[in-house]
Amino acid sequence: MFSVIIPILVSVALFLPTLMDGVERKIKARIQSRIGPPILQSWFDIFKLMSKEFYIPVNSLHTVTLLLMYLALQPFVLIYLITSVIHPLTDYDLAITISIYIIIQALFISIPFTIPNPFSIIGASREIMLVIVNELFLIISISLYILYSGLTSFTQTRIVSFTLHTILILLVLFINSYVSSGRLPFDIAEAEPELASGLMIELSGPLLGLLILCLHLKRFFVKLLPVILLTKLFIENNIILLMVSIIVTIIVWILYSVLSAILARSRVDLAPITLLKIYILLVILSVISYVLGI
Amino acid sequence: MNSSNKTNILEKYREIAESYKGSFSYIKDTVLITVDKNALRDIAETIYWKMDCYHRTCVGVDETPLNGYLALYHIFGDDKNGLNIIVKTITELKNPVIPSIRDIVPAADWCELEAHDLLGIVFENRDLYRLVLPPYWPRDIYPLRKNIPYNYRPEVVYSSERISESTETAVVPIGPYHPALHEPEYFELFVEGEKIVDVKYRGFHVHRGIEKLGESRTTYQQINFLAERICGICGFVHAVCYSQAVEKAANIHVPERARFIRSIALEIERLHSHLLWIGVAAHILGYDTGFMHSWRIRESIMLIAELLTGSRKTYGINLIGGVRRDIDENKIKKVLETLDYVEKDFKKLIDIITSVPEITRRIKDTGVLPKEDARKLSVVGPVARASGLDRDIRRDLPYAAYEYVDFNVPVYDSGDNLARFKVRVDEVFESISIIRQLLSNLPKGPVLNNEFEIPEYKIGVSLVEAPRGEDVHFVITGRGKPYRWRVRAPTYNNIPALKVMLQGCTLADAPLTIASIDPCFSCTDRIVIIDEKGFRRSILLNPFNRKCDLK
Amino acid sequence: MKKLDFLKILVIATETGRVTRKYPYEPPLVSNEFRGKIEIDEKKCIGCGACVIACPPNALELKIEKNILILKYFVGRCIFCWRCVDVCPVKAIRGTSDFELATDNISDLNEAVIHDRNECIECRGNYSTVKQKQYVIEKSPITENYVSKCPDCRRNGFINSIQRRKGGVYAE
Amino acid sequence: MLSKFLKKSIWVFHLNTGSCNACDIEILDVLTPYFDAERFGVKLVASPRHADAILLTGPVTYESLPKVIKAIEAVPRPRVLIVMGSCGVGGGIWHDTYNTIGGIDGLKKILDERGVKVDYIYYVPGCPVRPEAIIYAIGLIKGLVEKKATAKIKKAES
Repeated sequence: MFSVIIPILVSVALFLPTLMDGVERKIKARIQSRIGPPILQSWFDIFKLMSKEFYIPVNSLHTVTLLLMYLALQPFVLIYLITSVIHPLTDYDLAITISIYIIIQALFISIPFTIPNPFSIIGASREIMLVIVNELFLIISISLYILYSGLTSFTQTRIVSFTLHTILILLVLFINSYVSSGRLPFDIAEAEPELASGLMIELSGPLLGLLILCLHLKRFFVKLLPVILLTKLFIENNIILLMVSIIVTIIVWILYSVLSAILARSRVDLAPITLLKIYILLVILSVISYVLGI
Repeated sequence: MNSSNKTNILEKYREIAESYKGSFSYIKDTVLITVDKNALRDIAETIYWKMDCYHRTCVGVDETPLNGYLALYHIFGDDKNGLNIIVKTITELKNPVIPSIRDIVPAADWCELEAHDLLGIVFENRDLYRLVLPPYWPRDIYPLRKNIPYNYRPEVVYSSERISESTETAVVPIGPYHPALHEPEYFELFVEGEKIVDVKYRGFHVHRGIEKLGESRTTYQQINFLAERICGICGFVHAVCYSQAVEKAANIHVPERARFIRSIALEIERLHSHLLWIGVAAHILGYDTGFMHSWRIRESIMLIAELLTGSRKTYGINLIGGVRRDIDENKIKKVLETLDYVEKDFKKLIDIITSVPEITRRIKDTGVLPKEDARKLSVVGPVARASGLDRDIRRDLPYAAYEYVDFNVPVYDSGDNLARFKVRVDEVFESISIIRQLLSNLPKGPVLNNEFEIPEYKIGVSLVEAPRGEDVHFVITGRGKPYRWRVRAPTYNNIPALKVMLQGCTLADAPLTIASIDPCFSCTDRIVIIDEKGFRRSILLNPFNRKCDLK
Repeated sequence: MKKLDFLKILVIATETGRVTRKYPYEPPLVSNEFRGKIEIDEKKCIGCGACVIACPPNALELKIEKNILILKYFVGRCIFCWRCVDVCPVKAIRGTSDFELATDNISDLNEAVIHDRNECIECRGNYSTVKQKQYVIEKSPITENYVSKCPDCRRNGFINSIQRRKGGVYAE
Repeated sequence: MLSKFLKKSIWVFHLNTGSCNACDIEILDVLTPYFDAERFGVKLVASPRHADAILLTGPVTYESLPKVIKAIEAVPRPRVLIVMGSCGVGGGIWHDTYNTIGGIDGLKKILDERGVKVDYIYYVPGCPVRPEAIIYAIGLIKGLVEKKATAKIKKAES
């Protein structure tokens, strides 16, 4: 049965993110009182980029190498997550998923440093600022989640208890996923009016298309992960859990798009500090309530 | 201002002129003082600092066909007394040297360079470099000299300007094509980390040779349409300013109804321009929804502009002696309805935009222009008013129909981006009120005076308060076309102030600060981020210590 | 609560709804006042060139080729000011509100009105246009003989008649 | 003709070569609620490397010329050039002044000399081009509307 369901869910997970990007654009357009693009527009964009001239920037062997590694690993982590929810691959799938994700992030940030364009370097250094804060608390909150629930793999049948400290840590994880998805006010690395789309500035054609596709997958992955950890509170059956999670992810995606449409961009000196304050507060509250047993 | 007071002031200027052995004359609101070039620095200091005048611009004129000399007109503005003070000096064509007044009047920096580029006037005691013309333009050809045809195109070897790439300095070109600018301009920002320490500007990508064209191919009435295409946002300002300059020089009567219609069109232009700016500012701050809604509201202004003038922009209704299109009752009704709707919707939108947390945090205390610097650089318009300089040409030297309306001039003292934002927001409401007053008092009568003759070699200086500040047109009349036509757009005076505003700001605030002067580069005529300490390193250093320095 | 005012944008968005005009599937927001492309009525045009002199960007040009005169209109350079509409003595130029001018071939943007030029009864050279001559004859009481000569021959005739002490324009 | 995918998604880079701003503002206006070019898959991008089409406004001044060529070179093929406004199409009111090269006509020659290929060129007259005119041009590229402009040679009847 797994041999049928896993491929289906994996292909859904690969197709859905770009579609959801189209939905997001449509929602944004509605808030801005206009019609907006067709829902499949983001897919059209990617097909179009694939049909363009294949262009590699001069002296950019490093860029292409790193980029191709990123392009391979980003779908992999998503597939790994989905597979391991249905069928355990190891006993420590949760930790492994997070580790791969962090490696991918590091890989992703290193790409723009190899491009001799100042905008991409500024974009990358801004992204580092944000990622340091964000990933640090991703690790902290996941560790706390494992500590509270004792889960190291998604397939373990222990029902996580619905307690205040778990909820607080899930809140941290959701904020974390919002920031990782690069939405306003945290899209300082791509800040179009300032940096001319930052780290993607020199890429074009098929490479850009694949990168955009992978960024959509990343957005999906960062939302799916906390959603799975949340649904784990209520659902025991793995397949149902995953299906529900995907549906909840779609809802979360819609909520996030509404939120990003009504906010403005933050500044590189403001965003990490604000985040840091919120994270520290929530984590401390969560630990206190855990100690108190609430 | 009463007449005895005016006589006193004029007497004072006569004394100044005489004390520097110059000649003095005046017509209406324009005082013309001719002095020897050696006395220029002293008289400039007296007028700019002792008489507390602003510097409007300087104009180089090739008068060789008339008297064999090159002339330089410095135009000062005594806004408090509603006077334009023109100081004229001449120099020989063979050795065209004139003392520079840049150290005394910092505002005269650019116009001196422009006179150097286009007329070959050499200014003493200052560095001269290319400002207006491209760097590959031949050295000894000065396009505004009368012996160079307007359509002269040199055989140029064009090459891109490349800033040397070394391991120590990295170059970030913000511009000439940058998404925040929408116009080809180039700034060089020297940064430490994300903090800006110095700024260099390379503009004039839009130099199209308008002034030369106005002196050669086109006729008096055609220049109205040419002037309108100086700038697509505030084009009507230029058309009105040009025709007013000619009307002043030739003493042409303009029917009252025409003056009202000009004022209405000018205010509609201000409305669309400010709504546009608020939208663009929101876009730069990443608030695209605010941008979209601001432009949605602006669209109804564009519709009434089309209704009244026949075109959404570059209205094309202005002629010397009046306007081409009349307004009827139906149109007035439509305009008033639209204004009610715009006022209501805009008020709601502004409350929302100013409550977005990131916007409030990012526009306050960024890009500060202190009052002293504003005075030194003679900045104009909303930039001046946000830095505590109370100047508005509509009130100080009324033109068109502004003497018949009541309005407030918003002035704020903090000089930051927030103040400039507030000035523009207030001005939107003022403009709506001005249009209402003008429409309800619209006098009857003709709109165009066709019967006039334009005498030769008369000087006219005209000022119009554009959405970006005062616009100055200087005309010397000629046969069938102006002998010399000089345009000083508002942004011309405001760009040098950017240097002050950007120093100490973060890179992230730079686009907003540049946009906060509402730059209109096509009127006026690139950003490279260079980090002398190698920014790969310095950007990674001091991550949390990047607050905007407030001096 | 003032801090959460920014959420009200959703209220505005709901109130306004979608304002998009579905052009080209819906008529555009163009008013009758809009100044678009001009149309030259070849039946009325007399080829006098008043519009050419008034045109600020030289979108209208006159070209003389032997026995024809071509009034060229290049839409690509037109600034749509309608000065030509104002100055045309025979109201041959009509303004329209047409703005749908995009094309993939620049030669689509050219228009031309071809006029026959007059033949001078004396030197057989060409001058002015046939229709301008008709217009002048209709509007002013000048003899046909006079207007049938080219300006050069007229001048020469005038000088000759003065020399022969006959004087006057009508004498021959 | 443009490929099927290109027609569905046209990313444009806005290149101002010395225009008066009116066309540039109208280009922005096309993206705003009343016109909403995004419904045709049009997106304004910040880098010419991402673009499919260049929206060229202005008469091309000498100062901007080298940068214009560089920007056009940076666009991956197939390249589309959409020339907007009277200045771009015919040089406009400054078609013969000293600091411009007279719009697309002069630019095409220089591009040919340098060997920079442009696959499709569209011309959109207007001063300024109204947003609807830009939408019409997009419609023309996508094949949604019929081309109306045709060269006319009329004979004046005596």
